Amino acid sequence: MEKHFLILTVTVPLATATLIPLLSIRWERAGFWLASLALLFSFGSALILVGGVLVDGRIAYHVGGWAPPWGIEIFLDWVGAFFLLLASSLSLAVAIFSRIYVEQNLEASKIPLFYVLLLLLAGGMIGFILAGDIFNMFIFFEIFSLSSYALVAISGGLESLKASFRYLLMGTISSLFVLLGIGLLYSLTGTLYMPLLAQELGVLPYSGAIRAATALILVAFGIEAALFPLHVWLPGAHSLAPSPVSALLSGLVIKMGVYGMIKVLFYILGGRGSSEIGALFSLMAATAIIVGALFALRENDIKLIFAHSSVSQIGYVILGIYLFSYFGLAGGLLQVLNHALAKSALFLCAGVVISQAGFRRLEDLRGIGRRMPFLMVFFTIALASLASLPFTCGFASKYYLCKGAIERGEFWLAGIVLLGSFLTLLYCVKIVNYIFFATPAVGRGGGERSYPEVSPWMMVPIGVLGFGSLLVGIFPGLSFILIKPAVLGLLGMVR
Amino acid sequence: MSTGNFLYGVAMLLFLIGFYTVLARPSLIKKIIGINIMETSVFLFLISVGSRRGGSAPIILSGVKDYVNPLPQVVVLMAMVIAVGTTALALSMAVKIFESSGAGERRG
Amino acid sequence: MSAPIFTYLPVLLVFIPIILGMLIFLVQKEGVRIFLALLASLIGFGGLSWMWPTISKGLVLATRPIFLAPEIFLYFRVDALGLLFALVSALLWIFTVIFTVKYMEKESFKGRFWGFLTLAVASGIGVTLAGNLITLFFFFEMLTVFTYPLVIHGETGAAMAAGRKYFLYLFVGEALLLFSVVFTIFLGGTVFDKVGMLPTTQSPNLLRFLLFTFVLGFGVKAAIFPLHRWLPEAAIAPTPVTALLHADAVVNVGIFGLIRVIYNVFGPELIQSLGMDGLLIWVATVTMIFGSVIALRQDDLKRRLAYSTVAHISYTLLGAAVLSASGLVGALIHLVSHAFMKVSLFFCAGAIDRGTGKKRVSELGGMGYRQPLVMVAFTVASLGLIGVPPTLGFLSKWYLWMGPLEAQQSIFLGALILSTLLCAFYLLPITYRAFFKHAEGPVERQRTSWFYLLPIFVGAVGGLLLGVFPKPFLILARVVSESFLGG
Amino acid sequence: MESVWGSLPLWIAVLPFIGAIFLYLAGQRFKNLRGHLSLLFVGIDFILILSVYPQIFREHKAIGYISPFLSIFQLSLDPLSFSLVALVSFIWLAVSLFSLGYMVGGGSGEYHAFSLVALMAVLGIFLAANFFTLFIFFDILGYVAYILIVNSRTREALKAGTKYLIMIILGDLTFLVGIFLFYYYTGGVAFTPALHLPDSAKLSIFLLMGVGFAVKAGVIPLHIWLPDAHPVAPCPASALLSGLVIKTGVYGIARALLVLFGMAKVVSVVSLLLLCLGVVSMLLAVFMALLQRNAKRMLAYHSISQVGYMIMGLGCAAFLGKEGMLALGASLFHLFNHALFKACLFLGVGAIYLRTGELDMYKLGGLRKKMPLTALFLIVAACGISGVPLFNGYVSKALLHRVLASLGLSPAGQGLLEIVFISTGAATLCSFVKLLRLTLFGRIPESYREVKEVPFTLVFPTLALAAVILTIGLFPNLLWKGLLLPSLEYLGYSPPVLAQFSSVEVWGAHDIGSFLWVLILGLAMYAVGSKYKLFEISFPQWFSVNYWVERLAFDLRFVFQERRVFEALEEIQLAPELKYLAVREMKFFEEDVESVTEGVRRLVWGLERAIKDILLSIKDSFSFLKRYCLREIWEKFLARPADSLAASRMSERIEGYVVELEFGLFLILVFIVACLFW
Amino acid sequence: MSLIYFLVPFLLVIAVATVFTRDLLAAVIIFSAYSLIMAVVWQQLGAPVLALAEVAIGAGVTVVLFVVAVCRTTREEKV
Repeated sequence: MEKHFLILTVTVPLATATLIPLLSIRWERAGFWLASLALLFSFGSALILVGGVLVDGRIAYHVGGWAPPWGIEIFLDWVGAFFLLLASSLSLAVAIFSRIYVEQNLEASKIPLFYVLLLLLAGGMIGFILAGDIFNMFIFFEIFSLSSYALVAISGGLESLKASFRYLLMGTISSLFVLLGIGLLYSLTGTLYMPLLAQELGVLPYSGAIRAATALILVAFGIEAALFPLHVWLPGAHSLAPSPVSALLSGLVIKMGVYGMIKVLFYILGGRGSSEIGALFSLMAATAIIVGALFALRENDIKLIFAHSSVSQIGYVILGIYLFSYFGLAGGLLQVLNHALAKSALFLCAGVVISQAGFRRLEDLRGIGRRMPFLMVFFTIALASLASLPFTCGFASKYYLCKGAIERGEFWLAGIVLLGSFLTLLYCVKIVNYIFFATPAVGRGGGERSYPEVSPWMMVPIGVLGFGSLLVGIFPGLSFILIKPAVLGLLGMVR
Repeated sequence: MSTGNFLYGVAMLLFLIGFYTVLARPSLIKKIIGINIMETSVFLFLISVGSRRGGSAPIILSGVKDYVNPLPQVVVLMAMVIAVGTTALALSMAVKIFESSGAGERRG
Repeated sequence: MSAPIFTYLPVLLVFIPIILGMLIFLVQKEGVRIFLALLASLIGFGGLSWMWPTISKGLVLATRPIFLAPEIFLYFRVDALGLLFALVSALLWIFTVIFTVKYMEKESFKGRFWGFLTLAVASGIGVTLAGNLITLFFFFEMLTVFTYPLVIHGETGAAMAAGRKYFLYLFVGEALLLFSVVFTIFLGGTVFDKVGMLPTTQSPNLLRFLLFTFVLGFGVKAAIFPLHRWLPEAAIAPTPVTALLHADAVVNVGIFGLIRVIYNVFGPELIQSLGMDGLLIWVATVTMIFGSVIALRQDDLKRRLAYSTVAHISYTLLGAAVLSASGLVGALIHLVSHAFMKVSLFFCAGAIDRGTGKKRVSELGGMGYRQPLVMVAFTVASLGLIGVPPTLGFLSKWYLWMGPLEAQQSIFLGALILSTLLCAFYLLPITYRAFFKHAEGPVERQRTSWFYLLPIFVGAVGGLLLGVFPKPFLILARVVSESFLGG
Repeated sequence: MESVWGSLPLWIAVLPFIGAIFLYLAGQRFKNLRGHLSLLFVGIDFILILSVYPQIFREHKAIGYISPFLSIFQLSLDPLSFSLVALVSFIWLAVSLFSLGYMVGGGSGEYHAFSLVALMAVLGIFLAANFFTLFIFFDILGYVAYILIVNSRTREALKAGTKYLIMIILGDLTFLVGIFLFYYYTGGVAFTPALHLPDSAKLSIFLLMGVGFAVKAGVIPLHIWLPDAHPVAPCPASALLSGLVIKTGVYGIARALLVLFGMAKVVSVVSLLLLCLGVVSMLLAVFMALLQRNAKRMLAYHSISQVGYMIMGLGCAAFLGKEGMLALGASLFHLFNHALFKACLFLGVGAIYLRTGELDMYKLGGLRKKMPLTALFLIVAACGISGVPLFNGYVSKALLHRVLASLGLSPAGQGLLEIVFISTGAATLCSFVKLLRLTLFGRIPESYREVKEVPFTLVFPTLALAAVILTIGLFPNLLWKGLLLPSLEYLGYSPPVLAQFSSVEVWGAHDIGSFLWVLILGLAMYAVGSKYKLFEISFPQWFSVNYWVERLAFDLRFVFQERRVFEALEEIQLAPELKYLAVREMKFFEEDVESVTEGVRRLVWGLERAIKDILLSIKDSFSFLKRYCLREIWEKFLARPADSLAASRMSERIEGYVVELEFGLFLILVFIVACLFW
Repeated sequence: MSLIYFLVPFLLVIAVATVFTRDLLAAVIIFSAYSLIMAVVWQQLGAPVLALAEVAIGAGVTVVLFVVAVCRTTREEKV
């Protein structure tokens, strides 16, 4: 029974997306309610599916009843379950948050479009996670990429349009790379179904063609994941998109690049050539960690800081993956969780501030902690998690990354991890200083600025993310229910 | 030299031409044209992967034993649809950018 | 004593004050805040002194580990070393609270101040009671984080600059520390249940590197020489905070970590076989001399005292690093005496500042007539710090001097003596000015509040009394040295 | 009952302290009664001490006290400490009485309270049963004496006090190191003989402890604080300082000697060093005294000189070993005597100062008619110190002279010692003739026509002291048999030796003869000196040890204060760069390169500055050497002193010297060479 | 198949021409020619369905879109 949820959890959001324009002609709020319901459904089914994975380890569904290699298979295993849970829950939270935000910040005519795109984004990502062959991966990749370009541009400002266009160019190039890589792989093996592909490739010698295909796909996913030299699209896109979209982009979409990398490296290549790939990519990741944090330090716009910080944080994830060791992978996955929760909470908080108070520069944030104490407490929790203070998830992930690096004898990588977390701490403290330890900014009238009440529709998702962050932070062991078998499974694929 | 390998080379050349356009030409429209050139080159590549010397189209006819591989063609078809979507989106953005800035040119 | 409570006492002792500290943020009434802060400190001290009879027999109180994630677990294990440090912190905590009541009376954001003060000392105690490296690191970093808002409490430009420096130094140190912690766990040790947890078969250079990062990591907090700059800068913070930094928790905890590293992580034999004890001793010596010499040149009273801390803390390091029984006992006792005296001195500085607005040594002429009791306590505490006989400072110096001799490194005895001499030269002029120089303006006798005088006298007279009755701490120190160096 | 008895030493020591607290509390209201209260407590203590006499001497029993709290804190009341304690309390009583009339007005409360604390410290030192306890009281005494010295808060007083404090801290520290080594080697601190130690250990311990004691006793190379500090204190305080406080140092040296070397014959560096230092102190200080104008300063130098006698006696005792009983006894005897007559002298001078407000001897005169009683007792005390027969100084000096004769050195060494001894005595006599001649005799200046005798409370103490001086001078065996012999016996000298000196006999022809020599030489010296104004010679500054010490201190201060090397080192921190990196606007590719170069530039600049500073200071020290050693020696030795003084840059930088003559170091060398003959 | 060898150089030349034509409308028209030739190539490679689709989509829809876009913006490409 639960197998059917596999296909439903993808198709329901996608199908609902088509319904929304129709219904919203008569019903203003159709977009919100439908999107929320669809995402609630996929969240629920994701829970059921994760339950199934906990029992069976891997569940698969053959579309139309055709078994591979002729039919299309979608499947879920431990790694997928981890990402699926994140994707469905975060999209739900963002959808709920968007209700008020969108009404305040978008033209009414664009609201249904927003939810359509949101659903396409969520459905695309879920499909990407579940896809069993690489061509389906590509299709879903395109779906969610396209909707994210559109979402970035949706507010219609010149800057966001430009940022979105840049994102589009990079994204299209990346998807073409993926396609090229798929073509190469297909030319070598004659199949697109991942297990078969892996099998066929395993027989072949590790030739230049395989290398080229791998490189193409990895670079493409690197662009999507905003790995250091390829990250140029990210700061603009993430900072200029509407805040809930930024939350989703930073929290999830760039993780999809990582997920793609995991798929290619482990599911397809089975860890082949890991040393040379690892050396190159960990160097890039290390640079990303430092450079991203340094860029974040120099920025003054709160969303730009977070955007640059995403570059840095995703560096940790990628570093963890390319360490190819238990602790490295565990740290990487934990960092995915940490960053997803923390960064989306941060962007949502920033969204509240921007929509309620109308500014985003750090100077204007002075003393806001005394006006919006609860919001800012969650904000600070998320920052602490980002900065890997003790009793946060960030600490555990940095710990494991460090451990992984030391295990492989790469002390300098451990040093980079710690230096990066130090720099992260610096910009977090910079923000906290402005929020809590500065005299409040003066409004137009000369008195202190006043802030309207924050709607519970906004507070609840933030609160849930904040508490989730706190819970996972204090007991990072909880997430190991999924992470540990996931990592062991991945390592089991290494030949 | 087989047709396949020859076409691979052509596809790469076209890809590079497209890539150059995207990177170097300032006009947004030109960039989008560049993307299209890249896309078609990738499609060319995929099709030439599937094609076989002397093979005929993957339509079942009596007496024909040697078909080209249909799978890449399916792939290309879907990718082509997506490509049109992308192009449309990009063009609409280009128009918007032009309208809101007063110039369709953008450096970088 | 009922067994279960006693077994989980360390956990409760750390977390109840932390919870109380968090409650303070929610409370609006000043009276309730003070009550909560005082309650936290009393609970801390009460619980710790309840443990004293057990621990002073050489027993150890360990709780069950609380696993947070694989390899990351909270584990509390109270031994004599931890209890000694914790007792000092907790005892001085009570009086810091009393002092703060009056001192911060007219300040703003008091809720924040009380809350972070409580949290900071509680995490300081957490460090001392920690039973493994991860727990130690957790509370160590929390201490830094919670102290930061206290340092920048004034929110002025200077305070922010000081806070920035504090942050930069301490967190670089903590990054290094995390590295060494992970490395140590990788090499297979985490719990402080034996002397020397590292395998001796590792390559010596690797171990040397590890020790080096450890020393840098803890050394920032212990303000050893090239890393000491944050400490004097942080003297700009309110007086209770400087007391916290210098005597109550922060610096002490740094040196505590170093002692743990020297004895629990590496063990004396390994350190000696690596040939690194010399390095530690030299670091301590250089810090000692430099701290004292720089202190001589300071005109700002609090900065002078701060540099004096730099010097005095490395006495402790020296004592611990010579790897001899007397040296270790001396180090621990010196830490106690320094804490008492320095708290008293800083409180005196605070009381003078609040009473007359004088902050510089050169302005202190005639202060002995304005605030006689304060200056008398100041003098007593200075003499205690110099190590004049009936005080605890003398006792500690006695043992400390024994250390290098036992370790056959008599040259460092000279450094100790020189530093003592310099200590006299930078502290006594203050007394001299206060009592023997006339003030420029009119001199009026000022009434000093009992909220100030009580903690000040507790520090000074406490140091004096402990010199006569050193048993509570001396026994603990002996137990420590027996457990680490085998009697 | 037994426990009360056992804690008697503690009560003796602590009673003054209780008195001080009482004084502080009561004195807030009854300002005029403070002196009386102080007197009361000293009196009670004196009586308490005297009441123990039968217990100690008849039953021949020491009373020990061990603190129940701190077992290392031990006191004992044995014959030796009893003798010293009795002396202390007696003189303190007299001085307290004197200060009742002398110390009135501002600062008197402080004086009375802290003189009581000082009494506790001195008593504690003499009662201490181990080095630790000794050190505690020693240290307290050091700090309390400071307060007595700076009582007037004048510029000179504060300056002298600072110098005193620095010396005392140095001395205490070295003493502490000595104790510490002692503890390290023996595992205890008690006064039990530790003869089994290795020689090098003994020597180093003795030297370290000795430096501490010598600072307090004012032995010559370490005496620099004394001539400054004693004169600036109030007269009663000077009397206490000179009469008693410096004796603690002598006592300490004796203790250390006995503990470390016991009765063994110590023909080593130790005895020789003590001998040399004693002799040099005797001789140099007395010549310094001759050159003074200020009466109290002159007396202070005499204190150094007289301490030299005692140190010399100790050296002889060490030299002679078991047979050295007489030497030790003579030293102790001289200690007693000096305490008495020096207190008397200071009180007398104090009385004069009280009436005239003048200490410069050359501006006084003819006071014998105006203040007859004071004059009389001054003369008695002066006779005592000059060693005139029938006065107490004669007895101890004669004994010391005998000891010297029994040393058995080579003829050259013996002769040298003889010459030094005689000439010191002569110079002492000469300087007191000068003092008395200038103050009591001659023409009375106009401004002092109206001077009256001081009231009885001020005369009585001098009377009492003078009476004791005379009594001891006439009946030396009273003191010898009553106090000193039992003490020596208690210290463990063997009965045959004790029997040999069961009574002192000082009226031999040899003793009288040497006194005659002293008399003749002294008068001749006075005649020549006053005729050719030799007493008013001023030597160049750089002759003085004091000058060099202050010069060094000045240079050190210069280094510390002038933002030199240390400042530069402080600048080389990386913090500004990191701050720059982290907090300011961070334009990564542009500004950071700049900031890194800036950091490197700063580092280089800091290093450069540090190196430059070090080089500069080296250069400074060379030019200093050139300027102040070579050139000044050249100019000052040949040019007339006054001109070169005015020309010297030093006189601009350091002022307020009274020029001293201290070519001690040369003489020590000469003397050691001479003594090595035998 | 040999037709391919004839068409391919042409394809390349047209692609280059598209890139370097300043007039955007001209570039778009040249691009449509490019698409048509590409369609022929695909047909030669045994993918007639794709060729048809390319004619419809690449040379049809896309070019229309481009023309509209060029009309609403500008014909000049400023270098």
